[in-house]
This record gives sequence, C-alpha cells and structure tokens, in this order.
Amino acid sequence: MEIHIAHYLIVAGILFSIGLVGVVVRRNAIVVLMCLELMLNAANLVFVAFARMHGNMQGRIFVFFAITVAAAEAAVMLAIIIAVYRQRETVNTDDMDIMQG
Amino acid sequence: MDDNTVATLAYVILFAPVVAAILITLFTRKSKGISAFLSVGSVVTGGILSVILLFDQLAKGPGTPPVISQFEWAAARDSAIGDIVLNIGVQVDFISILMSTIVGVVGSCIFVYALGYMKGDEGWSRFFAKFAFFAFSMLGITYATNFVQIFIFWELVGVSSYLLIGYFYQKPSATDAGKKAFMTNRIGDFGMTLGILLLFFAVRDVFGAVDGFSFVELQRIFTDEASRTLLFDAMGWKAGLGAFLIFVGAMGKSAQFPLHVWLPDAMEGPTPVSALMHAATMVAAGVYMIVRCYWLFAWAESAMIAIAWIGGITALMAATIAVVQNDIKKILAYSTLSQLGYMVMACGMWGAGAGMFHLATHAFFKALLFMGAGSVIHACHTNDIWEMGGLAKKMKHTTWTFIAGTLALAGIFPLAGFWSKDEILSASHHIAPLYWIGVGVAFLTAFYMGRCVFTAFFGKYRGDGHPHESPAVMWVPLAILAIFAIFGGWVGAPADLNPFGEHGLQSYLLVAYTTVAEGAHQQVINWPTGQGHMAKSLHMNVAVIGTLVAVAGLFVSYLFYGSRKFSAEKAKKMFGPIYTLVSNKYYIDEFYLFLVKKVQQGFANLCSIVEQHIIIGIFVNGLAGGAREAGDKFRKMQTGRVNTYVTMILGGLTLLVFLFVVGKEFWG
Amino acid sequence: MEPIFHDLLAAGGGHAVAFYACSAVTIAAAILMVMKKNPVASVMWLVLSFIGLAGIYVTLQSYFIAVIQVLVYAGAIMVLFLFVIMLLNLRREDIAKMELPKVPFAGVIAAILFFVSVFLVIKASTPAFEKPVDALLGEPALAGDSVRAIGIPLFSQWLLPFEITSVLLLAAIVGAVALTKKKL
Amino acid sequence: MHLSLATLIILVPALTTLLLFFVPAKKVQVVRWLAAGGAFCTVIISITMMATYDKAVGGWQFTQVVTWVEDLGISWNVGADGISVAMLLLTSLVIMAGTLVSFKVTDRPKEFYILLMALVTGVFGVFAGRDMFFFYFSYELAVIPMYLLIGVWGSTNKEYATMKLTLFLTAGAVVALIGLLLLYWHTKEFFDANPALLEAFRNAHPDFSDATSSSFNLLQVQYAAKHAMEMGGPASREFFSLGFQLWVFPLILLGFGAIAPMWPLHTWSPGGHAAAPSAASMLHAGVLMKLGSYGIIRIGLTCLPEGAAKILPIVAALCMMNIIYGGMVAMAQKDLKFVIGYSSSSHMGYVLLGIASMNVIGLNGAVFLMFAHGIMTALAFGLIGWFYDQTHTRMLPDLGGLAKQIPFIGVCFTIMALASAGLPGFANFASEFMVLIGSWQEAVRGNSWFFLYTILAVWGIVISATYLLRAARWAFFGPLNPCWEGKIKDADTWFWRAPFIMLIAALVLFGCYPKLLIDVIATGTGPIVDIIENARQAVAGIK
Repeated sequence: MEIHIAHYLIVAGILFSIGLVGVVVRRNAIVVLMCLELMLNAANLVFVAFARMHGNMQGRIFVFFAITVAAAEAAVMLAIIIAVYRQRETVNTDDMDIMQG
Repeated sequence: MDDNTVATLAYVILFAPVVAAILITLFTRKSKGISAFLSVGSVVTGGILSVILLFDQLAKGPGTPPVISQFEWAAARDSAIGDIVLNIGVQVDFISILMSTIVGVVGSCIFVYALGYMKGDEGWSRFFAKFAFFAFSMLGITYATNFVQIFIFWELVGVSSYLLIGYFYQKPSATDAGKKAFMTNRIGDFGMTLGILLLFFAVRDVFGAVDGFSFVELQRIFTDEASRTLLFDAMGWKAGLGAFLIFVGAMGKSAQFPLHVWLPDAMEGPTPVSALMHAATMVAAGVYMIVRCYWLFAWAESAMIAIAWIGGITALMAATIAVVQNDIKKILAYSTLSQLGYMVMACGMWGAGAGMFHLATHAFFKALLFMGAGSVIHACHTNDIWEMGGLAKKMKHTTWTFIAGTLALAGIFPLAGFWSKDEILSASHHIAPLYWIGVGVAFLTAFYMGRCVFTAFFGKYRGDGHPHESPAVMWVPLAILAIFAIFGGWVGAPADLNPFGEHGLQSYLLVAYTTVAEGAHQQVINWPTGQGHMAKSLHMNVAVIGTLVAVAGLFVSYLFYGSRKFSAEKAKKMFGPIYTLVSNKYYIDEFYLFLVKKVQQGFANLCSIVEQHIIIGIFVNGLAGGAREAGDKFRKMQTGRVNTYVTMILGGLTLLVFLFVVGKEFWG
Repeated sequence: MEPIFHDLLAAGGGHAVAFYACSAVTIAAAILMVMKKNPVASVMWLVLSFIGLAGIYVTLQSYFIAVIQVLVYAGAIMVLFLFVIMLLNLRREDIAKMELPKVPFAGVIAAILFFVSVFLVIKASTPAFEKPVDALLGEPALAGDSVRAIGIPLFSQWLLPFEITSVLLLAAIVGAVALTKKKL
Repeated sequence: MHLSLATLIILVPALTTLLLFFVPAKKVQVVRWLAAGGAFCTVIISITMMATYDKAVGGWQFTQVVTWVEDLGISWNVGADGISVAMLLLTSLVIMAGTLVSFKVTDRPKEFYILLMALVTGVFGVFAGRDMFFFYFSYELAVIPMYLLIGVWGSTNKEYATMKLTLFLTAGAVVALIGLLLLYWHTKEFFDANPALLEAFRNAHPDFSDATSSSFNLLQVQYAAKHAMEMGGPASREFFSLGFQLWVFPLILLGFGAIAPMWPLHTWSPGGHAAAPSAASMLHAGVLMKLGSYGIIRIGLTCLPEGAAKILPIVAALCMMNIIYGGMVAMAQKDLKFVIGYSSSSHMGYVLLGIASMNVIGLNGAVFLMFAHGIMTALAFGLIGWFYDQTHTRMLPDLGGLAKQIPFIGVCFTIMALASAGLPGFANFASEFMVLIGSWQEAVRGNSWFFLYTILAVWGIVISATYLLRAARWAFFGPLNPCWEGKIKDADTWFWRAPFIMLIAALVLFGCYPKLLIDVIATGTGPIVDIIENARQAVAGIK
C-alpha cells in the first residue's frame, strides 16, 4: 500500500473541515479559537507535505513561521477573551453582539 | 462740416450725459451744485450741438447720405457662415439729428425745470445721475447704427425708466410702477429680439455674409427692388412676422395696446421724469424706430395693417379713459398714450412723415403740459384737478403756457398740433374706420383737455393750500416750450403755407424715407397714395373737419365744466355701465394682474411643488431614502456575532471556490 | 533519533501503518474536540490531535517540525488555553443553545470544501505527485531534517522575516499584557 | 527652473494653503491677509495672462510639462488657451472677492481659509490642466473642501445640503471618471495599433517627445481622436467609432452635467448655495458650476465630437427645462438665496444651450456667459451674505426697504439683479445675446427645434427679470421694515466695498466692451468648433 502526497492532503482537508464546522457551530469563544488552531494546523500539514514532495526547505520554514504567528495570535486572542469576559461575564459568542447593526 | 466732425459731435452728444452720470455717481454725490451742473450741462451741450448739426444738415440739403462711424463691440469669426459682428457707433442723418434735437432741446428745458422742481430732495445727485443716464440711453437709440445697438439702448432706456419711475424707492407704488414699466418693456423686447434674429438670419440666408443688423445694409437691401423681392420670396409669411415682432418692441416702449399698462402707472416718478419720459424720449422711441426702419415696415403689408389698427385702438381707448381721470398727471398720461397711438396709426398707414412730425410737435407741447402740471402740483400739493381751480389768477405764467399747450394738443389752427394732426388725418382719411377713429380721438382730446383746463385753472379755488407762481427756473422753460408749441408747427406745414416753402421739414423726411413708402404703396397695395409724399397744399376738408371737432370738443367741455350748463354727474349716470368700464380702464390692468398673480404665479408655484415633491421629494430624497431603507434591511445581517460572519464568509468562499474551480472545470 | 524513525518507516508497510494510525488518532481526536461540551475536555482532545499530527510530520520525515509541534503547540499553547479556561472558571456549554440549523449548514459547507479539495487533489497530476511518499525516502536532498538544515536558510535567506516574526511576538506580548490589564 | 504662469497660478494658492497651516490659529489677521495676498497674486497672474496671451497665435500658451508617472502617462501638464484664460480670470476675481468678504468669518478662520484656498487650487488646476488625470484630481480637490465649508460654516439645513451636494458632485465625478478612463484605454489601444501616429505626435509636440501610448494627456487623446476619425466612416472605423462615442460622451456629459448643473441633476445646487457661507457660495455658484460646462467643452466636445453632435441637440431640450422651469421655480421662492440659486441653474441653461448650438457664436457666448454669470452670481451671494450676517434671515417677506438702511448694498444688489436679468452694459447681456444668436443659427441650419428653444430662451430672460426685480423690490425697496431700523450696518468703508466694486467693475468693463474678452475666448473656441463641424458632417444622415 503506497502512501501518496494526496493522502496527506486529504487528511489536511478533513482536519480543516472539522475545524471549520467547529468554528461555526461552537459558542464558546475559546473552543472556537481552538478550532481555528486546528485549521491552522491543517494548513501546516499541507505545507509540510508539499515541502516533502518538492524536497526543499521553504515549506517547513513557513510552518515554522506559522506556528510562531499562531502562538502570538493565541496569546492576543486569549487576552481579548479575558478582557471581554471581564466586561460581559461571558465568553459565549452569541452574547458578544455589541457590533450588531 | 466734414464727416469726421459730424461723427465726433455725435459722439460727444451721445457720451456727454453718460460721462456726467458716471462722474456724479462716483465723485460728486455729496456736492449738489456740481452734480446738477454736470448733468444739466451735458444735456444742454447735447442740445446745442444737435441744433448745430441740424443746421448743418439743413445747409447740406435733403438727401445727404448718412455719416456712419462704428467700432466692433463683439464678434464671432466664423469662416463657414461668415463673421457675425456686433457694432456700436453713430449713424448721423436727418432723422437721427432731428430726434436728437428734439431730445436735446426738450430735454434741456426739462433738466433746467428739474433744478427747480427737485429742490430740497435728499436724492438730488442720484436723481441727476439717473436723469443724465436716461438721456444717454435715449440718444443711443437715436444714433444707433444697427439693430443690436438699438436693442442695447432700448433695454437701457427700459432700465433707466425703471430707476427713475422707482425714484421714490420707499414708496411701494413707485417701485411697483417701475417694475411694471420694466417688465412690460421686457415683454416688448422679447418680441423685438426674436424679430431681429429672424430678420438677421433671413437676410443672411439669402445674401450670405451680409451684416444683417446694420441699418444701412438692410436699407440698401430693402430699397432695391430686386434684392427685396428675393428676400421676401425666401421669407414668405415670415417677413410680416419679423416686421411685426420688431414692432412689438416699439409697442412696449411706445406703450401701444396691449402693452400700454405701464405708462399711466409711471406717473409715480417725479414730474420732470414724466415729462422727459412721456414727451420727448422713451415713448417716442418706438415711433422713432418705426420711422428709422421704415424701409422694413413699408413693404410688410400685413404688419403695417396690424400696426395701424393697434395705433388706432390705443388712441381711442386711451382718449376715452383720459376723459374720466381726475389726476392731472393721469389725464396727461392717457393723453400721451392716445397721441402715441395716433403716431403709430399714422406710421401704419404709410404716413411715417406725419408720425415723425407729430412726434416732434407732441414732444414740445406734451413736455410743456407735464411741466405745467408739475408746476401746479408743486403749488397745490395735490394731483386731483377737483382740488384745484381758479389757478389762472394765482399762477399766470403757468396758466398761459398750459393753455397754449392745451390748444396745441387739441389741434387748434395754427398751433403746432394742428399741422401734425392734420398730416395724420390726411394720411388716414382714405381708410374710413381709422379715419373716423382719428376724428373721434381729436374730439375727445379737445374735450378732456378742456375739462382739465376749465376745472383746474378757472372757477373757484377748491383746495386748502395757498398756491403761488413757481420760481423762474421752472416757468422759463415752460415759456420756451410754449413758443415752440405755438409756432413750431409751421416748419412742417404744407408747402404753400410753409414759411420755408418747398424746403419744409417734410421735404427732408421725404428723402430720408418717404420715397420708400411711396414705392411701397404703388407696389404692394392698391390703396390710394397716403401721406407718403409731401402735401403741396392743405387738404381742405380734412383740415376743416379736424379743426371743427377740436373746437367742438373744447366747447362741449366748456358747457360741462366751464359754464356748467350741463351736469357732468348726469352724464355719468346716463352712461352708467360705459362709465364704469372706462373709469376702470377697461379692466385691462385687472386682467394682467390676474395673469401675473394667478396664472404665472400659479404656474411658478406648480413648478415649485414639482421641484419640491417630485424631483427632490421622490427622485432625490427617494433615492437617498431607498439607500437608507436598503441599509436598514441589510443592517439586520450584521448580527454582531462572530459565528454569523464566519458562516457567511464560508458560504461566500464556498460559492466562489465552487464557481471558479468546479464550475470552470465543467462549463468553462 | 532520526535514523530510528527512518528505519522504521523504511520497513515494509511501516510507512503506511504509521500514516494511517497517526491520521486516525488525529482525526478522531479533532472530532471529539469539537463535540465535547466541556472546554477542558476539548483542550485535551486537541492536544491529542496535535500529537497525532506530530506523528504525521514524522512520517513526512519532518522531525524537527514534529518536535516543535509537540513542544510549542501541544505543550505551550494548549497550556495557555487551559490556563485561561481555568482562570475564567467556565461553565459547560449548554448544547441546547447551539443553533441547530447551522449544524447541517456547516456540515454541508465543510463537505463541499472537502470534496472540492479532494477533487483538486485527484485532478492534480505532476510526476512528483504520482510518486509514493516512501519512495522519496532515500532522496539525497531530503537526507535529513536536521536542525541545521532548517537553521541555515532560516538565518540567512529568511533572516528578515524571522526578525519580523520576533517583532510580531513582542507586539503580541505587549498587546496581550495591555489587553488584560484592568486599568490602562 | 522656469515656471510658466499656468503653473504659478496653481502653485500660488497651493503654497498659500501650506503656509496657512503654519500660521498660529490665533493670529487671525495674519491668516486673513495671507489668504488675501495669495488671492491677489492670482489676480495679478491671471490679468497678466490675459494681457500677454497672444491672440494672433492662439492655442495653448503658458504651457509647462513635467512627467509624473511615466508608466501611466500622468504628467504635470498645464497651460491655458482662450477659454482657460477667461476662466482663470473669473476664478481669481471671485476668490479675491471671496477672501475679502470672508474677513468677517470669526469662527475658526484659519481652517476656513485653508479650505478655501485648497478649493481654489483645485479650480485653478481644472482650468489650467491639460492632463485628464490631473484634471480629475483637481476636480475632486475642488469639491471635497466644499463639503467641509458648508458642513462646518454653513447655515440653514446645512447637513442635508452638504451631504446632497457632495453626493451629487462626487457621483458625477465618478461617472465622468469612467468616461475618462474609457478614453484613456481607448487611446492606448489606438496608439498601440498605430505606432506611427504616436511617433508623429511626438514629433509634432516637442513637449511630449517621450510620450508613450498610454497617456492621460488631453492633447494626445484629442490627437488620437482626430486621426482615428479620419480613418473611416463613423460606423465602420475601428477606434473612436460612433458607437464608442455614443457610449462615452453621455458619461462625460452626465458626469460634468451634474455640476453644471443640468436639469434634472440640479437640485443640489440651490440648497447648497443657501447653506454655504458667503465665500463658499460665491465660489460655488461663481466658479464650481463652471467646471461642469468647462469639462463638457474641454473633453466632451474635443475628444468625442461625433457623440456630442448626436447627443447635444437632445441636451438642448434639457436646457429649456433649466431655463424655463428653473426660472419658474425661482419665481416661487421666498428665500433670497434660493431665488439666486435657482436663477443660477436657470442661467446655466443658457450656457448649455450655447454649447448645444455647436457654432462659433453660441460657444463664444456660452464661455463668455460662464464668465459673466460667475462674476454676477458671486456678487449676488456676497451681497446676500452681507446682510444675512446681520439680519439672520433671507426670507423676502421679512426683509423690505433695506435700501434706506444699507444704500450701498442696495445699489449693488440692484445692479446685480439688473445684470442678471441680462441688461446691456453688463457682460451677461452680450453673452446671452450671443447664445441666442447661436441658438437661432443652429435652428436656421436645420434643427427646427432650436427655433422653439430660442423663443423659450428669450422668454426666459423675461422670466429672470420678473423674479430678480421682484426680489430686489421685496428686499430693498418699499418702506423699511421697522425691525431693521438702525440694526444693519452698510458696507461703509472702502475695504468692505472693494470686493463688490471689483466684481461690478469687471461686469461693466466686459459688458461695455466685450470684444476684450471675446477675442481671447474665440481663439479657444475656434478649433473646437472646427472639430465639431467636421464631426457633424461625418455623422450627418446617420440615425
């Protein structure tokens, strides 16, 4: 049984879709954030897979950056969530509708 | 004098008043003496120079070619259809000099008179500046070389009349009267503009790049039979229309029915203004233009008939109204209207010579009458003739000059009015209805003037002031004009009675245009010759009938108002409905008021409503409202919840991916 | 460590086994992460998912990335999540609040995206794509995913982005502190 | 570096704007005099331009070309022909008067003057610009400050008015921009297809020796249009075909027509005028509106003559709506600024009619009327502003007899009303009369509708006299409304009188001797009429 790059890509697709569904259906801001992280990781997987395929380093370096950015993003996002929680006593995204038109 | 001198003098006559007006406005408003000196000086200079020019012209004899000097005012260079050049300048020939002399001499008298009349008025300098400007406008018409120039000064006369009539600007009736004069004139100018354009392009159409505004060019075309036929064939019915439209301008200025309504109201201006405007200048402009452009009107038969009838109707209508007026200036105003109708009627019956002659004599005695009236008003502080009476004893100079003017106006032999009235009646005596209108007007004229004189100057004084004679500065001009009114007519008398014999006024006018008119008669129309040529001798039965009705008119008025044999009150009752109709001026003002207030303003309000509610309300604000409504609806989509946005983003993304990737694969 | 993995993967069928095992763990853990009502449980399942993902990286011979994945993601970031959850003392999410119509909608969208990507993957055909991954094992360019092999380009060719990343991190730190501060 | 006068006249207000930024806001006198000084410089420059413009040579003079963005073909490309010279003179006179009148502004004068000078920089840029990009840029620069000027310093419903004005004008600008971009691309395609002509263009214009096929240079677009149209029949040729022109000309027309303002796109203007502070409405009605008609002449007629020849006769019907309908609406107004506002839209109808008649005298008249109306209407708004500042009402029934209290303003207002009513002696008469002649000429040429249009236009003059005299009568004549007794100050020093006297002097000077300006204008309109004439012959008979 041979494993092709396509297999990896499909796994990445599945992960991305799961993350996506999570973002849409979940109400807890932290979980939503986690789902986002999952989607990022799906993307990372694609990078690594293609880097492997082309046999060069660029893709991996990109993943390196992506992880860094994800870390920064997570930090800021969590900070925001904390700030919001202080204001509104909730992290439920349904209650965060101050931007409603 | 050579042509250059003539042109220079004409320029001086023309521009002296406007220079005076500018100087007064800019510099000498505070110093009354200098203002008056400038203003009066400029007009008197013009008068003297005009007389010099007149004598020069007389010395040169009839038929002297016109002197033309003009400069380009504005132009459009068009290689395809030829340049269109608008010129300004002076055309000096007998007609313009004659007119300028009338304006200058009568104007000088009035200006001097105004020195006395306006004494103590706070707007003294303003008055004299406007007055000088008015003289300038009128002289501009007089010396115009082309239709554009005449139109320019036509409008300027309109505006200076607006300013002068509305001189007492705090008096609502005065400003309203000024506005009315301006607007009525504007309506006349509306027709005139179209007429000028029509004529210009018609000429251009036929003859190529000809200056179709210039009087001499047009005169050349119209007097030459071949080119005229060509033009008339090309224009067809539009020829008559064009001539009539230009005449509409004259209708406005010369206050012909139905554009006459401004003239009586214009009495709101100071009396010198009335005298200037309604004797020698503004109202004369229309008649002057008909004479000036006689080569045009002479062959436009349909227009001529319309002109004659309009003149006749105006004359009769105004004369009847004058009979029932009580305001001395109003009587004179309607009298002016009536006499203008006379002149226009004469012009319309190919008697431009008679019209011009009457214009000249009328200028003198009507100015005299207005100023006499002014003198009376000055003394009695009222306009109502029923509050006067017995003034003959208290104001000797004014009285005898006024009576001289009255007799001249009534057309009593041998005063000035007699000769010119006789010319007019002779010109029209072949056209029965108009001739009888003319005779009727002569009777009415004598009657209402007699009524005015007997009521105001004889009998007992009925007012409560202490009237006294006006100062010399006011009555001396009256005396000068009275001399003209008494003896001035002889210059135009038929040859066998004329002190100048064959070389009377008419012989000069004859060459200037009447030959043309005579030709028109022979070619266009089969009517017997009117007054196209100079009458060799008095038309006896016309003269006798004319004089008889005038005397009869005076006599009847004496019976009513002098001896009081008949009661005016009874006559009033006898003619009940007619009296009401006439004393309400045939309800023409009411009709116009209805047009302006109801129809025009109604239409304006309708437009305003359309603007407010349809264009702005529905289209503009509707569009804005629609955008706002749509925004309101779309706003609902902004739930403020991240999930919704994410869902939408994903939905959109999916759609795009589907379309671009899969869709392209299958259908692209 | 690398040679060990290398040998294991190179063994007959080892590669496929490792791939399928790791993928199954990753996907299952991810699904559970979405479904768990308790955020703490979600975090735990996500950690597991990330570890599985690290395994997949290993099958791609990206050992260093795999290590980073475990250390940074599964370790540091997820701990951060945990801390926050604990800090906020969150209740369990009320599943009834979930907008149910959205679940199928999300599912449909996810399915479409998934199948489009599968479609694209199937459609794409380059020589490198055709090649099985374990056939790439011996290629010299990929001889090793050593720290050195990543480090050299990172600090030469990619130096500027690297530095920018550090600025970004600094900004994130400052931002996070500023945001959570009670009084600014 | 040598700066041409056309560059200078744009730079002077631009520099003034910049300098104003650095003046402390408290030094009000410095701010005012600096702005007045800048405005005065523009007056000097524009008069110099007018005096030194070589009428015998004609064409573009005072030119300057500096490349900006070579790849896109954008350059600092300025100059002035006869039309521009007249418009620059108008602008400088109006801004001079505007700055002087605005000495009364006490609320944030620095910002006010900065915006005013920025606005006028844009206006100068449009009138002196020969680059379509720069043209558009300047146009927007002229429009945007107006938003703030009205929004901040305005009165009477200013929020609504300023919003509406800005929306109309920017929407119009965007429509015009689409037209300009279409022209740009079309020109590029044309030159790409005919490189020889590009070479010829470079050789013919030493200024543009490095021109590329993509260019916003108006001269280059005109060159392309001219040669493209020589290449075949209107329908069959590849570039600048009749179909193309019939698409693009309406865009230009509508875009610029919105600011002109062409009926029914005029509704922003009276409200905008009414709400704007004096100087802003002076500039706005006096100059900004002219940008529209200028744009139609400068770009529409020269680059798309066949489209113009087909469409302008239809536009003439809209002009009638401007003239008659605008006049009637003005007649029904009670607010003095609305009267003048609608009268502006009515008078701009004459400008458009002159353009639509497409002949020398009509076009000359139209441009001259743009000048005359600009001066006249600036005068009007300056005067209204004068007493509005003191009475705080512009409603005609509330005023009355003001001439006694403020004789100077009263006299000026009467002069303005008479000038606006087309009285000889003022530039308005000569120009309107020329427009009428032009319109009639078009009628004689074969388009019989123009007979009707001319008659209505002449009637429009009667209408305008009606409402203007009525306004003068209500506001200034008759007995003084007792509530103003002693309350209103006249313009009693020569300083305050100066702007009004200056504007009146300009009206009278060019009214008494129009040849002075018309000869300059004619050098600009002549070539345009030639282009249009060729196009009309080309499209004659095509439905």
